[in-house]
Amino acid sequence: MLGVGIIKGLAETGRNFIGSYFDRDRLVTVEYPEQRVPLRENFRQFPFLVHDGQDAAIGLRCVACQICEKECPPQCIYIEKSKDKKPDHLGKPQFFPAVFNIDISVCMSCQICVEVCPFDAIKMDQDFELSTADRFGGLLLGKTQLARPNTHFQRIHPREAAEIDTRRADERQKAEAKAKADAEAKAKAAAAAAAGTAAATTTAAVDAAKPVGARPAPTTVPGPASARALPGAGAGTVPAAPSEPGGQV
Amino acid sequence: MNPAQPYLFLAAALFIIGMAGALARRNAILALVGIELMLNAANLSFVAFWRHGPHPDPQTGLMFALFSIAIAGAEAAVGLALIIALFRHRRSVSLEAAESLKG
Amino acid sequence: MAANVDQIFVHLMQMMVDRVPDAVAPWVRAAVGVGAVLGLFGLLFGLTTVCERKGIARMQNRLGPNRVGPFGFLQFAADGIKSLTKEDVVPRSADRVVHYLAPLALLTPVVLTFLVLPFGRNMVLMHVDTGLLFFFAAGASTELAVFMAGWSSRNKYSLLGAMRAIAQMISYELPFILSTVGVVMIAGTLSTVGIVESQAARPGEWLARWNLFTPWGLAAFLLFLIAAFAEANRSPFDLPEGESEIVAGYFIEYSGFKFALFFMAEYLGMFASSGMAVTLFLGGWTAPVAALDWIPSWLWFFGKLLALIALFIWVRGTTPRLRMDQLMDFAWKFMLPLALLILPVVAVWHYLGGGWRGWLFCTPVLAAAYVLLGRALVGRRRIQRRVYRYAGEGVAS
Amino acid sequence: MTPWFLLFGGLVVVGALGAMALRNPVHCGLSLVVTFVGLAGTYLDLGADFLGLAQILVYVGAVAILLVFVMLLTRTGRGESPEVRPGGWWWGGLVAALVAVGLVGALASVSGWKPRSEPMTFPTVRDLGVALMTDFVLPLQLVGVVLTAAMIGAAILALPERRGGRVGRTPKGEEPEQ
Repeated sequence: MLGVGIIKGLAETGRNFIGSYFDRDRLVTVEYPEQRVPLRENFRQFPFLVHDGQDAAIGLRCVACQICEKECPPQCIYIEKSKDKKPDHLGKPQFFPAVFNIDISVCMSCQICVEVCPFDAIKMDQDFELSTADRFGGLLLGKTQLARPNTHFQRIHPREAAEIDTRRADERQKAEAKAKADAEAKAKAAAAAAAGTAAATTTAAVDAAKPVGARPAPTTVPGPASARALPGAGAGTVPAAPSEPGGQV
Repeated sequence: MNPAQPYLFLAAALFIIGMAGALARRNAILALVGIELMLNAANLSFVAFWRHGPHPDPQTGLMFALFSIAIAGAEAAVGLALIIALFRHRRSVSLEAAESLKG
Repeated sequence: MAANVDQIFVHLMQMMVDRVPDAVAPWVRAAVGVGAVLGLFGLLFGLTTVCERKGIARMQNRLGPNRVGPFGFLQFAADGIKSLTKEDVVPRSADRVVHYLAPLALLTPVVLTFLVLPFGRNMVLMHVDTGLLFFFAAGASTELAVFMAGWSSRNKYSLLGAMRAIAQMISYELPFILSTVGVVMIAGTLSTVGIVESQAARPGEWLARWNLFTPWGLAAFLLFLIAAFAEANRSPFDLPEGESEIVAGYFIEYSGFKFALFFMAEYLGMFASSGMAVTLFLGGWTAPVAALDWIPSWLWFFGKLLALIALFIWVRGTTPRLRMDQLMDFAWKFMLPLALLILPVVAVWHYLGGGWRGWLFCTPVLAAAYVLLGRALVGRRRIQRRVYRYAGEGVAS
Repeated sequence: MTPWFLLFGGLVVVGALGAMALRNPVHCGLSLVVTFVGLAGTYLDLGADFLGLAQILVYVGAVAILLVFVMLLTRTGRGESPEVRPGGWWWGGLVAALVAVGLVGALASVSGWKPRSEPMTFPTVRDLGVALMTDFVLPLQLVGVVLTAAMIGAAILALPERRGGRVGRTPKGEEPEQ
């Protein structure tokens, strides 16, 4: 009969109304700024730039290949390549971004930049509280504002970060092994070819190892300890260890 | 000067404005508006006579105006329906569009 | 003592009027009365918006506004300040004069309707012979303001919204007015005060003669209430501002204070309709049973008014929006015939003099009409349980 | 002459002038509403409460809405033709002026107006109702017939025509004949 449905509906909402005052479990909402729902690992919002180590200025993984800039559907990324090169974690000399801007008022968090990046240099952040009082300057983020250490990435997306870190560690080990092999081969060849002095061999080994260990200061010190200095040089790429408190943001 | 005279002058002004508009405007709807104004002018004079006239009857003037309002409603409905019918055939509400009705 | 409390506002007004010279006394009386009503209902408007949001939130198992002030009850002040300080945007191609006048043209008649509502014993601002007609005349002029707002914005959606609103208001105006005619027939007057007095308990009776306590009164009350929902553009009849289709209807292009005026006019219209429903069917300021007469009359009125407003909110929290054709079918095929049927039923009731004979005749007639018209409206189109091809229980896996 | 008369009379005249002289038809319709409101106020001022409110209810609530609705229904996309017929103001004004001269002359020359002999008694709504049901019952019935006929006639006129010439609903998806 006409009207029965409405009465049933009214009863239902009435039950909800009264029930919500007696049964706290009914209320599913969270009082946001004070209470927060823990974010899911898969929650993604706005990209950031990953850097190894503590210093964003030198640790950025980005090599300014500009693939993300080209792929970005709303074209919110702007990159200027550097003139000179810096060695990356494998020791290869690479460009680095002199300017890396993302206009987050344009960005739609589509994650395409992350998909296309071959260097795992840009990843999605979880920071969604990006409002600002300055609507022109405050929404254009530069290189330094975008940079986050790898430890941050490990914290927000642990699974993916672990995967990437092991891959990068493998790559680096291979590169190291290759470098060592090369160096040994070279040393052997040098030793075999000519009656070289021990000093000369050491120099060659240092030369071979140098690009890898170029970043942190200690490795630039030439010496017989150069091979030992390598793990310390790539500290940021090693999965976060408890003994490394400085990386937490 | 009798007390009804201002109202009668107002009614006359309303009637004349309505008449000029009804004769001059090209839009059939506005011609109808002019006719409505003329009807309302008549109503106003009925009420003015009812209020200030020497006639002792307490109701006739009011009744006349009341019936007139009812008829005006009917007139507006039919007139506007005619205009819609005209518009459907000629795609225009201009009075000249209806000139083929001339003999 | 009880009589003094009952008439406290009347005495206050009289004291105020006595202090000024006779020449300006009527003006003072009018100004004070209108000011009191505007202030009171303005405050009620603010509190209603908060209560509505909180109430609907609770119906949906949410918390609702709870930040500003104690339990969030000052939210309306924050909203008001916000709307006052917002930029007033007028579309470039809008018809500026009409666009500017529309909110005023909407608010003015709505405020005027409060003049004839009796808030308590001897508490009516304009005691006229034609109160009910005044109410409907003022209510009818709001349609034009809606049209002005929709047309002057030069926006497709606002024009569509205005057209919908006008079509809806005109359709529901008929049952809105017709459902009150029965009350007028029984009370024998169009004066709102007279109608309320006709519903008071006669000396020696324990039950008041509210029109709600009769079969035709109950039917007319429901019709009036449903039509009032539609006239106030409230859910389930809020098609004119259907967010999912036409964004906000006729007031899309209004911002800041003008938008607040529209909002306010809508709520004040709801209050006025509720007040009129109280006056016509719930006995106005009278107590339901004679034993409760000691409670001041204005408390009765406002209590009933608040109850009806709560009902409005409750229904809004419950019902989904109708479709346009369902809306029109309901007005013309269900409410109008029922409203017309009520008139002869009331005549027979009056002829039989009420009592058990009246009940015996009126109840079956109205119930039969209700069932038959309801069948005709929804009968054959029984909604089947929907089977989805690719989801749900009905899928053969 | 009361101040109310001046106020409402001014509204009536201004509204009527606007309704007849403004260019945009919708503005004309809205201006017409001003006239109707002014007239209703004048009726109230004259003591005809019921009539004034009925004026608002019928004219503002129904006729004006109908007018603007029809204005919107009959809009064409192309530019509006000139609003006034060629030479329209000339002979329209001429006829109106002649009528004006006649009316004003007649009004100004009224003489022998007898003042009301007894004080005015304003009929209540009840009196009006009783009168409608007794003395005026035949006109009331006739008005009912006229209104019904007009309603049916208007509905039939406004319904789209069928191809066969019969009146009724257009089949779905078919535009009315143009």
